[in-house]
Amino acid sequence: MLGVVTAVIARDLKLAMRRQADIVSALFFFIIVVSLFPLGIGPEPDLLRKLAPGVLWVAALLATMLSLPRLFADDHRDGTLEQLALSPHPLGLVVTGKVIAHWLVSGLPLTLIAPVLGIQFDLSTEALLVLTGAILLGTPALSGIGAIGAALTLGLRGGGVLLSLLVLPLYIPVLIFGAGAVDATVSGLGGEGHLSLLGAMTFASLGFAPWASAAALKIALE
Amino acid sequence: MLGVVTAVIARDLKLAMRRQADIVSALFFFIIVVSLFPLGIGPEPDLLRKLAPGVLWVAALLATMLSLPRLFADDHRDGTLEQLALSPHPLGLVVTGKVIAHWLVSGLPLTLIAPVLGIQFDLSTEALLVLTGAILLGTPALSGIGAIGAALTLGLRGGGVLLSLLVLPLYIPVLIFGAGAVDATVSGLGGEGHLSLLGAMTFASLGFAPWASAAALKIALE
Amino acid sequence: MTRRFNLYHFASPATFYPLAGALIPWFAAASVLFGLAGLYLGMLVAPTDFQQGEGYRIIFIHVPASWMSMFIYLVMAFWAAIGLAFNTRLSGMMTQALAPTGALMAFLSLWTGALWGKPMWGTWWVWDARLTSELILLFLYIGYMALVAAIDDPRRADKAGGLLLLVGVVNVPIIYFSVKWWNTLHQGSSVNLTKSSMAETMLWGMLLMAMCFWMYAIAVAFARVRTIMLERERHTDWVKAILAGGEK
Amino acid sequence: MLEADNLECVRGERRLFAGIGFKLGPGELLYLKGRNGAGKTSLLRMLIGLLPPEAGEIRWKGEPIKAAGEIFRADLCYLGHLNAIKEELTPLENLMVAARLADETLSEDDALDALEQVGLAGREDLACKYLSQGQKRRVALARLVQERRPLWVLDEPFVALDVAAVDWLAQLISAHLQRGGLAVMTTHQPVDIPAGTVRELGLS
Amino acid sequence: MLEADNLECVRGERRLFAGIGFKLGPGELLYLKGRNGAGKTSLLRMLIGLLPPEAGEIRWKGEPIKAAGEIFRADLCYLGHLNAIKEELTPLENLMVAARLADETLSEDDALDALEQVGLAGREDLACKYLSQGQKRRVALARLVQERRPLWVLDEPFVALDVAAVDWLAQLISAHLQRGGLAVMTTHQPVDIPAGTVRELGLS
Amino acid sequence: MIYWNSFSDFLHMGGYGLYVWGSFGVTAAVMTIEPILVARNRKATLSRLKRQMRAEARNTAE
Ligand code: HEM
Ligand SMILES: Nc1ncnc2c1ncn2[C@@H]1O[C@H](COP(=O)(O)OP(=O)(O)OP(=O)(O)O)[C@@H](O)[C@H]1O
Ligand SMILES: Nc1ncnc2c1ncn2[C@@H]1O[C@H](COP(=O)(O)OP(=O)(O)OP(=O)(O)O)[C@@H](O)[C@H]1O
Ligand SMILES: [Mg+2]
Ligand SMILES: [Mg+2]
Repeated sequence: MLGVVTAVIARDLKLAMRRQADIVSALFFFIIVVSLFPLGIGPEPDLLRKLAPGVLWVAALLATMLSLPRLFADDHRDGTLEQLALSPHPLGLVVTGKVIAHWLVSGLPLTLIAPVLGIQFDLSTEALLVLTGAILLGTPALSGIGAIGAALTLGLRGGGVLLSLLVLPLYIPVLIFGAGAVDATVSGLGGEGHLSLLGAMTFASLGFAPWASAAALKIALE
Repeated sequence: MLGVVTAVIARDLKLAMRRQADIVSALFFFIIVVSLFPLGIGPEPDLLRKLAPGVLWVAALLATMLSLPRLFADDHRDGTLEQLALSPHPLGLVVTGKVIAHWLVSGLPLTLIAPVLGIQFDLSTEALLVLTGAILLGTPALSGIGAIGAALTLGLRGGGVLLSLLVLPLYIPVLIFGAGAVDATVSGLGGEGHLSLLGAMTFASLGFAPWASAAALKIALE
Repeated sequence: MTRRFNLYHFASPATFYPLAGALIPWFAAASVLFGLAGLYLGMLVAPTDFQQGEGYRIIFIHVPASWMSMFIYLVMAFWAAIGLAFNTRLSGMMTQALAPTGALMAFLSLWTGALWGKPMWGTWWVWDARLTSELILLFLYIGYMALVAAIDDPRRADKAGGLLLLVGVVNVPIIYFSVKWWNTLHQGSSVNLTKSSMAETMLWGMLLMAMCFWMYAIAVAFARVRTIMLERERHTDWVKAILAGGEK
Repeated sequence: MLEADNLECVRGERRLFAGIGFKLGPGELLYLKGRNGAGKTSLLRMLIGLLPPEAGEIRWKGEPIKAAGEIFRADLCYLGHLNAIKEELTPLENLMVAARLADETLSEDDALDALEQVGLAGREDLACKYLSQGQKRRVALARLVQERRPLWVLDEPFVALDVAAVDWLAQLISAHLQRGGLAVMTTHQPVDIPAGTVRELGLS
Repeated sequence: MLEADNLECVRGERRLFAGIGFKLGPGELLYLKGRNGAGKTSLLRMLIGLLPPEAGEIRWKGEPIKAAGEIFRADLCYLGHLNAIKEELTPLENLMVAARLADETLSEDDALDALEQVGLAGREDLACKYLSQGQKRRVALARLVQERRPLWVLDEPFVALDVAAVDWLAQLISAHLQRGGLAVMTTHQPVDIPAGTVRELGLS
Repeated sequence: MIYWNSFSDFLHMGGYGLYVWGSFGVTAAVMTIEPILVARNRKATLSRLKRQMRAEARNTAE
């Protein structure tokens, strides 16, 4: 039963490796957006330290979102998605595999680079730890929720922009708790509450999102 | 000679109208991204007022960028681009038409909504005026420069993310002068210098970008 | 075929169309009556609020609009669930008919809230949880309408839109309880079944206005659903009969 | 084995067909005919369960395909207008990945053998995006070489193929039928497939 | 009118062909043959100037096509694997827009007439995305009905067409040749085009 | 019963006139325009469908 999940993960990772640009560029997008802010706002360190969690989270969210349209679109365009839907496995499992692969390619690199960017904003070690933990916990939820949006907008010409319209409102809770965790740590309140809420969201969305996406995909294939 | 430019503009606007979602969603993306920041950063009005020009400009930049991949991709995929390249007009004129249409669909609506969002960030009337003027002057440059990136990445699977990687660094001067104009006004220095630099950039990029894009397109078609 | 017809009798457009047509005038009249009564109480009779002065009178539209914006979304999600579970044609039409009204209610809530915030808090807008989540609700409405508009096949549009509604419905409790969960500028709930902190006339005025908005929403949604039905079912015999009969 | 009753298809506001029904047993080939836009592709997508019919029912081994679900899909092999190959992967990788996702076991030798049969020897390790139209189609067809599922549904399989490849494919389908398989197919090219029973179904 | 000398094509590390040359005059048809992947599409793209040849030269009316540039393109009509139609627009709009961009004058009546000829009467106002594969191809072909440019370059124009449409298109090409036009074409389907001179060029 | 002393007091709303009437005005406008739009849309749809039906009837008659 789980064989198909690993098979899909292996396939998607192989494709990502073949393209390379994918992995590198989601990461660079993240880095560039984060670096744009000091440019647009000015170099005051106090101000920047206050902004850091918000800016990092918004950038993570946008970087994830930018890679969403291609989650199913490539497979749809070349007919592979039909074949996946016709495979003898439940489509939800296939989507689970794709979501995990998406996180490995987009979310994980962000998590790894986040502390480095945090240093640039002069965050304390504790805040850095919480920031990394929050991004680690939160990004899978972003991939999961995003999959629903990607499936709903599949094949529509409005494409990427319609997708962000649908998905961003659903991302907001993750953003609030993610940035909140760091803020709470900085102000000495402790970020555990926020982190456990983030974990719960990720858990729920990974269980629920693949099946909702699968339903949406079937509609798109009609 | 200019007939082809208007013909391309008319065609692209007709397609945009047919899709509708396009126009509305670029706009809403802008609105949503702008609204994300206060969520990530917190509600203090003083802080937000400082951020406003930077946030608005970054959002305008991202909204433009998000609509870039489709500037040539649709025409490429269905073979229309080949036909355009084979038409008896210089390809640069065709691209000029496409860039203008892109601005009408993405940049112009942003300009119109920007003052409303500025109010949410509690900007003064003067700052609002300068902000709107800066966005009006700067967005055509965004469309022009973006076209080069879109042409260079055409048909590459790295797609959207690679595009942003190429284009964002080129957008940075526009960002700096655009946000700088508002900052200068707020701090009483007067934003005219920044604005005229913005105008010069737009002028230069509209003259130069279509021909660079045309060259890139020919390579992509080989 | 016949069995299904009986089962879904009232959900069948052919039965619902005339029913809605007959009910619209009643709901419209009820809306006007409740509105006049509510305005009379709220604007003419109710005394001033000792804290907020006369500005508080915005409450008589702000609160009903806010309630309706959330309530309509819940109703749409309910229809969406029915539609996905039982594959009824009516449910998709109902959600589509309700969405614009819901979006307008969300807009009115934001607009009146902003006009209230300026004199009370000294600013049009703050980014607190209640206000922000109401804004998100507006985005959800717009996202739903954009998604449905982007899909040409009505049946596919119904299914995809329904799915989106069900996913988005988690936001409604967040809006409603946001004042409890986060301490914010925005006022907490003051209507309470056991003990009301409001003056009696104010409370009545507000409830009457809420009824007015509710009836209004039903009337408009019914009117809109009738048009959608004609459009969608134009090849069925009952619509052809109506068209041939030259209905006004 | 495969039965369809009284199928009706509506696209947009147009009724493409209604009252279509057939029965197909082992070793039999169903040949869908009809002009462009008659609804052949739509009918095929109904048969494999991707497009819900407006009315009517499709049964596999006596059970409605919706209910049979995974059992039906495990018996089915579909080849559509689109090739369902990944342009970044090589023909060999494409075959291996497709087999793994379809829950089949395919050794690398078998895969190489299949590619040689479709005339792609020497191109096993070239990314598919560099292949010509006809070569891409051949990669898609290579899946059929090792395929032992009973029901094949093929939408215009001969498109873009040269004469030699057309003959080869006709033989392959014929062998499948002789093994007791079923096949449903459309094509506009006049192709001669040696088979026991060929049923024709015209859509108009 | 169209001459090619000693053309060579290299894709990746593979030399597809070398030393290819021909001369084509008014009223003549050049028929490219070759198995899948032989390089037919690559040769056509060379002829229209989209793919620079590795070696050799192509001339139109005695002038190298690169130098002739816009003059050459004004004499050229190309139909590729892809249909070059916009899925959101209707067939009628597609025709009108294509004509306008190619700097031709086409009245709406002529366009409607062309659509009727390709058998799309009644679908003029349906967005192209709803059309079947063959119907989409027909929209692309409708451009040819009013086309009076001397050089037609057609890459597998018969793909996805039903029998009636194949006949119709063969007639259309034939009429173009009789008017003194030139045509270069590939196809894997055996099609009979009545024409004065048919040259064949085999790539292998 | 009635709380206000004069009509101008009523309009003035204790200094909040702009805000209060701004809210009520926009709400009233929205609630009149929306039904009008719905009715117009209904009329347009009806006449379009009738036209289409007649055209279809003519086509099948031919
Ligand atoms: C744009 C800004 C605003 C938005 C989006 C907004 C949103 C909402 C929502 C959704 C409700 C209904 C939820 C509930 O009943 O608990 C509500 C109720 C209410 N709002 Fe606002 N509001 C805004 C501004 C204001 C302002 C400025 C005030 C007053 C200073 C205010 C006072 C109230 C009151 C008194 C209630 C009724 C609470 C109750 O009795 O249950 N709101 N608002
Ligand atoms: N929304 C719609 N409104 C009207 N007609 C539609 C709509 N969507 C699809 N169609 C029609 O449905 C048919 C689709 O048929 P299908 O693709 O099954 O044809 P086909 O027999 O496979 O044709 P081909 O031989 O060209 O592949 C076309 O005639 C198309 O015009
Ligand atoms: N990078 C590359 N490395 C090696 N070979 C390549 C590369 N790119 C393309 N090719 C080869 O070039 C050929 C492309 O040929 P082309 O598309 O012109 O064929 P064709 O004759 O049109 O075939 P078909 O009949 O299938 O359309 C193929 O054989 C392909 O394998
Ligand atoms: Mg077909
Ligand atoms: Mg070819």
